[in-house]
Amino acid sequence: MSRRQIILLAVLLLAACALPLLVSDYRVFQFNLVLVYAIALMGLNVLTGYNGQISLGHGAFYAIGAYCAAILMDKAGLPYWATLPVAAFVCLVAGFLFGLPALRLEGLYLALATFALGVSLPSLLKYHHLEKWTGGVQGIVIAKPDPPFGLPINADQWLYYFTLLVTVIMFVIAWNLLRGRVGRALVAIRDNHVATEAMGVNNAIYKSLAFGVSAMYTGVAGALGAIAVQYVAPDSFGIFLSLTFLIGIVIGGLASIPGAIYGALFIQFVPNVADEISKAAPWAIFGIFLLGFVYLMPMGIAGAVRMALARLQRRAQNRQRST
Amino acid sequence: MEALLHQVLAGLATGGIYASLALALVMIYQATHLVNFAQGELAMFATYFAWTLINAGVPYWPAFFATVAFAFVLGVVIERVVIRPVENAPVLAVVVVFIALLVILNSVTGWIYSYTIKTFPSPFPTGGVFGTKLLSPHELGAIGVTLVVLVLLYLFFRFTPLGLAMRAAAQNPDSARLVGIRVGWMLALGWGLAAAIGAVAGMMVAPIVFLDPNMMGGILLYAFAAALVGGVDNPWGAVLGGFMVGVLENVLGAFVIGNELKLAVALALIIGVLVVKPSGFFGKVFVTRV
Amino acid sequence: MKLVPIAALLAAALASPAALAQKKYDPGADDKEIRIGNTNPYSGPASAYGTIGKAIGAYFKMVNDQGGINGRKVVWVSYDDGYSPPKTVEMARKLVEQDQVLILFQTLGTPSNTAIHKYMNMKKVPQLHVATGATKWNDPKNFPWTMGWQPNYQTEGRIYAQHILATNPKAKIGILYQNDDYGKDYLKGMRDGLGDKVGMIVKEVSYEVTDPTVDSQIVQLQASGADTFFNITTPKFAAQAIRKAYDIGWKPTHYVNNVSASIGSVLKPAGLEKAVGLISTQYLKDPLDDQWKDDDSIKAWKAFMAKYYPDGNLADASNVYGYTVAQTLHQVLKQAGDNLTRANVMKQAAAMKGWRTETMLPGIRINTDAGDFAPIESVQLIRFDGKEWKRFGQIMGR
Amino acid sequence: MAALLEVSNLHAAYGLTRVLHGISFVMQEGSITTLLGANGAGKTTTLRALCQMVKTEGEIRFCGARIDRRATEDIVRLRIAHVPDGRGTFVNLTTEENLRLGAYARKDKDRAGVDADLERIYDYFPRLKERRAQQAGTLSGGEQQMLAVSRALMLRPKLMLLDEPSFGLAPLIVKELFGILRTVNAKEKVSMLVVEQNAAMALELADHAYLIETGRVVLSGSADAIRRDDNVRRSYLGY
Repeated sequence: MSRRQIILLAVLLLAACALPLLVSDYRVFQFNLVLVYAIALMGLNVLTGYNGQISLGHGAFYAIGAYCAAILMDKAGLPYWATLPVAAFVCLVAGFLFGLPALRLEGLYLALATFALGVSLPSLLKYHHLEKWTGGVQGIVIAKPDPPFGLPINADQWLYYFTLLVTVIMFVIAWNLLRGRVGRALVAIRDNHVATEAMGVNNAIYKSLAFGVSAMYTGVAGALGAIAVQYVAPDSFGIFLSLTFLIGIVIGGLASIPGAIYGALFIQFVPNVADEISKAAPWAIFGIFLLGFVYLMPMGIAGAVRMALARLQRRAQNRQRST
Repeated sequence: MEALLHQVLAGLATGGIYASLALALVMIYQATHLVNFAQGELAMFATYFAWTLINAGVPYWPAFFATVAFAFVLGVVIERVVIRPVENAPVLAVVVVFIALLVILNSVTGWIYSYTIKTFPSPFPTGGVFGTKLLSPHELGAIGVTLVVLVLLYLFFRFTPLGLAMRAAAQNPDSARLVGIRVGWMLALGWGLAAAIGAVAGMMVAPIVFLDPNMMGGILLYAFAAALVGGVDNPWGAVLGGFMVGVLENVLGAFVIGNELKLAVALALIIGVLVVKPSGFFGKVFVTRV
Repeated sequence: MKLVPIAALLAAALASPAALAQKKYDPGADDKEIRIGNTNPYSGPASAYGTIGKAIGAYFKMVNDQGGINGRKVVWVSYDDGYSPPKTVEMARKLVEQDQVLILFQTLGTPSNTAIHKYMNMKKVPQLHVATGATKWNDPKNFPWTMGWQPNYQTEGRIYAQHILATNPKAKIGILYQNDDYGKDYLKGMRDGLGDKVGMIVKEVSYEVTDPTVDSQIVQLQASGADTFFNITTPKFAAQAIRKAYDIGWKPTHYVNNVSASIGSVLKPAGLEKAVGLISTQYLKDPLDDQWKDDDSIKAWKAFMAKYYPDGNLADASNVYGYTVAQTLHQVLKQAGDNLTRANVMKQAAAMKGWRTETMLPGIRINTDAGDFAPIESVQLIRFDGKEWKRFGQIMGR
Repeated sequence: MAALLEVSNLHAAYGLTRVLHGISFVMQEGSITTLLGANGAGKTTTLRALCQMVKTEGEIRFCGARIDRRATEDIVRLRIAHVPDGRGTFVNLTTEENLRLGAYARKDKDRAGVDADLERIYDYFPRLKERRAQQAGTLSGGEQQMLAVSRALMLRPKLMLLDEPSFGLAPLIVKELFGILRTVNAKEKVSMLVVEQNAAMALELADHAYLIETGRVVLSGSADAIRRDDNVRRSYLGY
């Protein structure tokens, strides 16, 4: 990382820390969700953006993470922070296991398999033999954690800071993972799996691992989301959630770490804007936004930002040369 | 035993629904190598067009063919106007465009026509067939129409130069261009044909499930599964896949695992099959020598 | 000469503290307006219900045109939640914390309302007349800021059970239910109502809202040998079930729940001749029912629709529902007078004695008190004769 | 003989990578001309540029008319047939369907005419006739190359662009193929522009040759003259 980037990041982080002190609690809650979605999108990006395996069902892992947190808090009385590692582990395993058969499936077939997972998970959550834990169609209501150590902030602000901390940790891990050997292997598999196989990269392990890690991220996001919303129910995790995640990474920018954040901002705020514009057909407005973004930035917001920066840099260099 | 037969027949009836939409999916896949998520909503939208005509007093069959023509033009226009600009964008960007189309069509239709269900007429007589009341004449007729469309498609692709050109353009666009095929137009035609087939599917489905803007939402997944089970490049497979999914789902739901999880289990089975046989039951496997 | 203005001044000075004492406001209300918040699914798979929010908005537009409520305009702030509970939470918080509404009214859906239940009560903002028939909204002890409106699903289920026990104690009951909170509430009501006779239920089958048809389920029910059919569905599936049962020659005593008793959106699509003999319950007038053709209240409703909600569907009973529930709130706010605090709105809502409006069926009244947060608790049994819903028996419930 | 194809100052690039830096050459009607050069010299790109399958700058004239701003599909309609690098087989179609596609851009594609052409081509390549109903993807490399040439012939071309026709083929098959090309050139008056790695074979076939290095023409002349050039001999012919 260059010095400039480090400074930029520090400024951003500072801004993120200052945010809850400047805006209303409701906005804090919204930005809390943005962080949650950013983690989820980071997860999907590992799988779909970096590794090229399309998932239309990541909402399922988000749901599993959310239910892990809710059940552990509600039934086992675990504190909220202790549910995150459990949710992470459960989703890692679930993702890895789902990734094993998915290894045999390519492209469309994988898309169908994941789509099927996304569609059928809500009915599994409602399944009457699981009702004891999942609360069936009624879902589970959980309590919002209070700030610890007598901090002079309210619950929303505390939860935001907690989520921010988790987000930063998750992103640092992702950044370390993706820029190194593992990241290169994932991209190489995406771009040419025959060649990587020949080069001795174990595609199968990397691909299922990508599935597991991806599910883990999304699961942690689900747990954080459940704690923020204080409620889980099958209706919260319909197939449109999965599609929303996909929209998020495409609009944000595939295979890009900042892209996950741009995408999260998009999926959090643009539907509200659409609703403001038209009560009659909010989805139509949302659809038009989608088209607009894809047309103007086919490589996502991250791609557009990258291009704009490159242009600025080139211009700066030209100026230097001319003077 | 009789109960089983009844479930199989009911499964064939719903399978016919899946088959007709699966056919449209396969169609567009053949032309563009993409699965169009908005296919169901396009079909729904076209069916509303037919409904409007019929309500305005146009007799059924003229309305039917006018709708097929309308859907064809709509498909071509959408390809030219909406899909064209993202031709060179990553596949997932195109998928997002499909989702955008889906929500726009759904929302606009709901806005124009409201979400209350509407009846859609059937061109077939009422009453029972073959002494059983389990398969209505419309359901049987709809299966027949699907098969007719299938045969027409087969003839078109197999025996007309245009059909051949479309297959060539889908398979190898560069080579197709080199023999003078206007690949862009072939894609648009593919969209048009898929939309037209979708319109037929919509008009056959609507009398069974009733016409509403969310009519195709549930069906799309089944059609998607049917198309893949049958082999996504094979129209015959798609139709057979549709019937298989319909029957499987009903029999599982009624006798094996109950209705609650029938979708999940049916899908798991399908995925299981695909894991073992990745190109579907009837998909072709090509060995290309280099 | 100077005495008069001084007297007037004095009078004013004396009167104003009293007047001020009467005018009390919480956020969302002032001398000029009352802000009412709402969430509704305007997008997504449940968007069919979105028309309720639009009808209510149209109603208050009419009220404002006629001078408002006690001279105040009603500002209707309604957001789309797409029937997704997390979105409902976000929107409810926006309404309460940013838009500063006085109350939330008619938020739609059991899961959505469950998601904000705790929050609203913690914030002490009324969650009034929620658009769901779950029983949990009537819990003034634990949730004094939440109140339902429509008859609850369980009670309705119990009423059908009582009717079956009274008319055909040997019935073999087959049940089709939507696999969600709504279907399961009815199912529970029916089971509770049957009590130790619960064995009369020979088959229960469920469907998912994503299922294209319920044909398979109807065939299963017929095969079970049931002679009585309790049809717990939403309109589209109700119509499919009615038609399919008729088409395959299954002729049970057929009960359909109130939500799906609309002539316009269920019976007509299914075919009126196929719906003959259907039994259900009602508490509102059906706009498509012949017997109300010349009814003043339905005429007034039609005039309202034509002027304020011309896009709305006249065959959709949801629009009568929206109109009627909006009238209820209108009454509550009228009663609240100048004391527009949240506590007083709840107090007034819990102090309706025998109130009714003419779009309700004859005999249906709203009764609430501090311990009873269930406004409409009575329904009328009805049977379809091919043209009209014929009322029979007395008003059931309280 | 008139100039069939005139290329002047042709530039082409793939994205930001420039490949051709101002190529100019002329091809006479009825001739077999070959472009020689090492890997990456820009031979394939030149052929692709002629069909406008890459973005170009500069002038291309065919029969006197400019074609450098026209779409690939329209250039094909001028009866320029391209036998692409990698053969461009439609692997899922049958051999005969592949051939019929070759006639797609012809204006005179009445069924009888096309059928007659098919027979004519089967005379040249009897092996294709045996395999007419077979999936083209299952043909051997040599057969696919013959198929590619045949598909081009179905256009009744004025000009054929052949990209590495000998690539990956056994010497015997190359010989057979080149023999047929010569016959076609002589009998049917089809001009040919051949790109070849195998310079010796290409020079045997061609009557005129251009040598390309890093996107520029560095040498031109009759095939015989080129063959005798010392540099060429050392670098490309290897003796």
